[in-house]
Amino acid sequence: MDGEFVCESTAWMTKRAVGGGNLLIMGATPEKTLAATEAAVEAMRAVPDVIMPFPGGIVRSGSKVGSKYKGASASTNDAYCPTLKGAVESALGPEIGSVLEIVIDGLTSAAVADAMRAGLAAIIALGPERGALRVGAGNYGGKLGRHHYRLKDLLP
Amino acid sequence: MASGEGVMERAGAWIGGTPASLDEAAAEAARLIMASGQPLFAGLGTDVDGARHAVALAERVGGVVEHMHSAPMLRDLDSLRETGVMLTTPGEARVRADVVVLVGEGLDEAWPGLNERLLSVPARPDGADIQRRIVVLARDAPSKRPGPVETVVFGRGAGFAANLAALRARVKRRPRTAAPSQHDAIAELLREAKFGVAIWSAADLDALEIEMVNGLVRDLNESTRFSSLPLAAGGNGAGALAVCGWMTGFPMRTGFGSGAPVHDPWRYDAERLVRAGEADCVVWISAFGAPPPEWARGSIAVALCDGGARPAETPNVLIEVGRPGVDHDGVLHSSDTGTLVAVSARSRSPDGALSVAEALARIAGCLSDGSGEAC
Amino acid sequence: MLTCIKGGRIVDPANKRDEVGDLWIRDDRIVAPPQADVRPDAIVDAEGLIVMAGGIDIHSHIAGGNVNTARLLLPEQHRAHARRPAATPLSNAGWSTFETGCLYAEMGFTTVVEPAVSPHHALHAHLELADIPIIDKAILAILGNDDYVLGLMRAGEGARAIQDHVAWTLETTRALGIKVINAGGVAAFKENMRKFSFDDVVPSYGVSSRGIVKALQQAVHELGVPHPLHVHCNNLGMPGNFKTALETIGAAEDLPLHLAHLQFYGYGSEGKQGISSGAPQLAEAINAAKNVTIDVGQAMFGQTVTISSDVLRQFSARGFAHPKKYVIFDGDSNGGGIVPFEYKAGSFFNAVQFAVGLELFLLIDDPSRVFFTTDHPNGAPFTVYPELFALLMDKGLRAQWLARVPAEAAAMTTLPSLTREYTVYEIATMTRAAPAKLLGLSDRGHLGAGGRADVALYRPGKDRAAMFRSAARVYKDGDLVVRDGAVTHYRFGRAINVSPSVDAAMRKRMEGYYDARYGLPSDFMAVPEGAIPRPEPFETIACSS
Amino acid sequence: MKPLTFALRAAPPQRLDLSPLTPANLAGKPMSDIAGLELQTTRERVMAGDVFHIRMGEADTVVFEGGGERFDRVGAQLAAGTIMVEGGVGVEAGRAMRGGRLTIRGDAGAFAGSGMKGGVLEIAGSAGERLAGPLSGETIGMAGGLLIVRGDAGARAADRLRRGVVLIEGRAGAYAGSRMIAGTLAIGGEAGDLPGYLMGRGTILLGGGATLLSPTFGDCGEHDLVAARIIAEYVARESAALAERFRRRLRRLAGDLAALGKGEILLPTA
Repeated sequence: MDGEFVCESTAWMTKRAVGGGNLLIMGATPEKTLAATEAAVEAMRAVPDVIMPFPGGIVRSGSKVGSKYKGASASTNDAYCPTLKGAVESALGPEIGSVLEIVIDGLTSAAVADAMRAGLAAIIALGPERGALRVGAGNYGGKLGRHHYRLKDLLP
Repeated sequence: MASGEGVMERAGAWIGGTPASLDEAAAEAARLIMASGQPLFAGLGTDVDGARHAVALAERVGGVVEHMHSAPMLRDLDSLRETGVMLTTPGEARVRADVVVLVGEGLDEAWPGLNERLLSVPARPDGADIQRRIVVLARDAPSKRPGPVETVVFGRGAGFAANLAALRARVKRRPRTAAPSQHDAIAELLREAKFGVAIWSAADLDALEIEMVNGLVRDLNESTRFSSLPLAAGGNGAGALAVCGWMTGFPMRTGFGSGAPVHDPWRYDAERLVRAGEADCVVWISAFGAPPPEWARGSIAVALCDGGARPAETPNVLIEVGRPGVDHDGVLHSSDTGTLVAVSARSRSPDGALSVAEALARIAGCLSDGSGEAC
Repeated sequence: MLTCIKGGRIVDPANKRDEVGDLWIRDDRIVAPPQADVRPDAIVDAEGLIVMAGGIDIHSHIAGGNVNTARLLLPEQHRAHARRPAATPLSNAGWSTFETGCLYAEMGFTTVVEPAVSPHHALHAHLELADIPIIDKAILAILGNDDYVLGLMRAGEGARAIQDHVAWTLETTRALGIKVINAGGVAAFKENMRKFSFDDVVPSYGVSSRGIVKALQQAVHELGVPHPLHVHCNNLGMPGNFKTALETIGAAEDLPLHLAHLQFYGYGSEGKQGISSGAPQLAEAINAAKNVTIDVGQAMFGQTVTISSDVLRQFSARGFAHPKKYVIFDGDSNGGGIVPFEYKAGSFFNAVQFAVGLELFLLIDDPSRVFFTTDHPNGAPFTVYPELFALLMDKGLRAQWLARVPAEAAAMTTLPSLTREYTVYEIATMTRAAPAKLLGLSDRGHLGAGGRADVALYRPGKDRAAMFRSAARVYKDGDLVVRDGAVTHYRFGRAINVSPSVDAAMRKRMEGYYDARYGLPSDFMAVPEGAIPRPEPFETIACSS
Repeated sequence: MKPLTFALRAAPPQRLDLSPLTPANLAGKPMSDIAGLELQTTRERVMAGDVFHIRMGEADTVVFEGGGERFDRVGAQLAAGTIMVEGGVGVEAGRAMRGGRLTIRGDAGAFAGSGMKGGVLEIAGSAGERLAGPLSGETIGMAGGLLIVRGDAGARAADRLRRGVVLIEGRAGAYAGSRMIAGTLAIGGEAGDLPGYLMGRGTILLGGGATLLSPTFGDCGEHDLVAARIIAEYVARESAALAERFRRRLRRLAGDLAALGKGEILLPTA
């Protein structure tokens, strides 16, 4: 897969933070989807107390919670995988050709929500012609954690 | 092995169209076989003992054994020997199946008793009546079977294979793509079966269609019980297949040119061998009234045929044989039981009739290679 | 024709003989040494050779529909190499009936029992047996998952009806005895039960496995059939199943019972891998239960194919098929499952299986109650017998084999600590004297006067496997058929069967049953003598009552 | 370096099993031994010297001058070295080959490349049915190597393909890529009915579409696939025309959903 994962080899740790907040940015082509996602990441970097841990803040191959195999805690988020659209019960319509994800870890739940709000604003500002057709987020039926972010509440 | 005494009188035998004694005909047949580079024992429409003698003789002379219905039999067998298959019997289908799926055409030819045995339903083991549901996956026309039957038209040609695939995908609850929605109801019916049986004749299905149905049956067994009943070919094909299996380890289309059996479905296809000029002595065996196919015209050196199966063109040697179960006792595969059963002559002539086994034993007796006897 | 086999070491446990001496054969029988002035027509110098009765294998799947399907399932595994024709027809056709007879004869075996024939397939099995040269053979007919027996039990018809049906089955199928395979479990699988233990109940019939085994055991005993009920228990191959075998042994009470291929029931569930040896517990129970005999069903490493009428078990094993293909056959009674399998020395589970078999051989004290089998071809093909004899006779050799398996697996068994070594006399007990007695074959398995002249001569040597692989000479019915490990010519033996008297009312009942249920005459499964293409194809032995 | 050459004397009297004539089996043998190698397939004995005029040379390269439909099992079990046939061959060319290169200047019969595990098999003409497929009873077909057909291929090309690459520049018959386990099959021309039937995994590129696609391949839309670009680079070494088709934007169909369903058919878009 694309990119490299770079991080500190040792870091301070807190158990009171929030991990795994996310946005799924869906567009017609990889180019347009990337444009929307990059715009969102740029806006989100201005929000304090959050990081977007993947290279460039963007992850191409998203995962969902759970797997058919006992040993694996995560597996391909097949419902949002554009190249599996015809093989699984897909959440994607024919108009979606690319899906990128932004993962957000924050010190507080409010910081994560702020970052998501900023990202959404940037995506909306870019518009569907040049950027994304849809935005979504996954909490996988609550299995990812207790924090829930409803995108409609975060709209600008 | 039958003794030769009394056989001479009851056999009709001809050399080059001229009546001859059985001894003369057998000797001439043996001479033709020994002079051949690759003798071919084809047709093989005979009882178990006739097939035994044919295999033994083919081994002895380095020839090839083949059956007139090898092609469909090998399609079923290929699926069996390359994947996983679930099989059952005509009896279990009759007494247990709550869902029967009839796949394709030609089932009644392969199992004349199908309607009678399957559509009248005896009680389940616990005494309750079975509410048997019959599903017909037809090529084109709706089914004319008696009673309530659900028919789905799957089409001719590749469309049939495509629909089989679509049905299996629906049984797996895969997302619908181009699959017609009528498959959904059938898929549900199959999934709800307690003991379903799929029945087909390989004469009507290609190898991959058969494999698709076998896969469908396997999938259903993940949650319920389902099995299959591929119907045997005519001409006692299943009996000949069993004999070839225990005598050589292999099915038909096996050659002995190198001294040990070599099974090669492509190379030892009788039609191909004859058309390519590779078999230079065809021994055609047909005791159930099936005439030689078009490709065998004019190429038969030795024919062992019952009255109804004589070749149109005169073979070098013709020996008339009786029909197993009609003119003489024998053992045949039964489509009603799915097993080998002993059959008694129904209309034994006063002298009795020559069997294929007896005729082949006579020919083998004229070989002068001094090797041992298997039969 | 009078032959004197002179100066060999005669090992004849049935007559408690192990001494150098002469053996006299007149035509097809062993005779007492004649007066000193009688001169034999032929003298065979057997000096330095071991002389035994012909070997008897009580449990080897050599013929019938399932075996033939296995042949057809695996063409790639017996694909012939180009060879010149052998001395005897079709003997180099791999896995043919002809090769089977030759390979057994060359090891000095002269009688083999095919232990699992569904009644509806009896004719097919007998036709195949008729094409196995040299050896005598027999079948055991399977009951206990068929609608008729279960129906009788559901209706509470009682012991007499079951006994009549068993007699009818033995006569119709020309069998030597009765086998029950996963009693009730195969019928339950047709109703989608995926597990079945000794006290589980078959749906639609309301009878337990225990009930079926006991009813058939009783019927076979009452009929005076020499061979006791031959039992393939439930839960074959599953960790912890030694308890199932113990339950079955316990249920036998004091009546005779034979447990087949006990190795496959010798598993505990201890240890990290959840598999351990249960052989010590089983051996202890068998040493105490004098009414019980067992055969081992030894597993050896290598590619084989499992052929069993335990359809439920084989269905469960389909995921382990190697290569990936299988046939599961829901038959009219038991049907069958054919699953190719490779036993690997590096596999923890397979290593425990290998050890459990040897433990049973070595921990059961009385060699006349433990029988020598690999459950051919389920544990291994019968052609590994010579290697297995060598393993039983040589603890050093066992240590070499154990070194090939995972040490943690060996540690889950007692095999590394066992020092017993079988003697030639014990081997002869296990493969000659005892099986003849178990099957009721009074003129086989011994070298006393009146015995059938089935005799094997072995050339002893350091390599015991080589000795048992290639008999120096083998006589079948007094006819010399093997010389220096090679078959010289064919003769065809017979199928041995019992024929208890059959109640006329049961015949009538069976006609009505087959007509009503299958719309068929009840004789469709008959085995008429005329249908078998050999002269005098059968030999009937007496029941004791 | 002069190759070891077998020049056909006349059309053979029977099918021949040419599997003994591989570099490994011929190396170091004198002419008389080579001439005595048995090739017959019927009860009549035929030896190499009866059929061929043999010209000695380095056995690392074996050349057949003249070929024909009865030349069976050429290059079977080939492990290293080169075999060149200046003509056509019969069945099972390159059967179970593991390495080296087998080149056939003419057409090949059925089961060419059957069960091959390595090496390169190139057929300049067309191939018969079951290209690279397993023989009866076997559960896997070709398991490695590269197979190139410049012409057309018959029915069920790449049946049960497990690993390796099969390139067909021309058309393919019905059921191309049937029961594929994995691996890559690329077809330049039009494929017959139902490509990929019963496939579990693997990639089929249909450069020229197919006469009928199974409804059990789900449309996953058009994509620029990184993996296809990597395949294109590999394919380009043997077939520029096929490589060009992998470089296009591709429509991805997932299937066979009737079976395991983790395979794909790729269709170039306009």
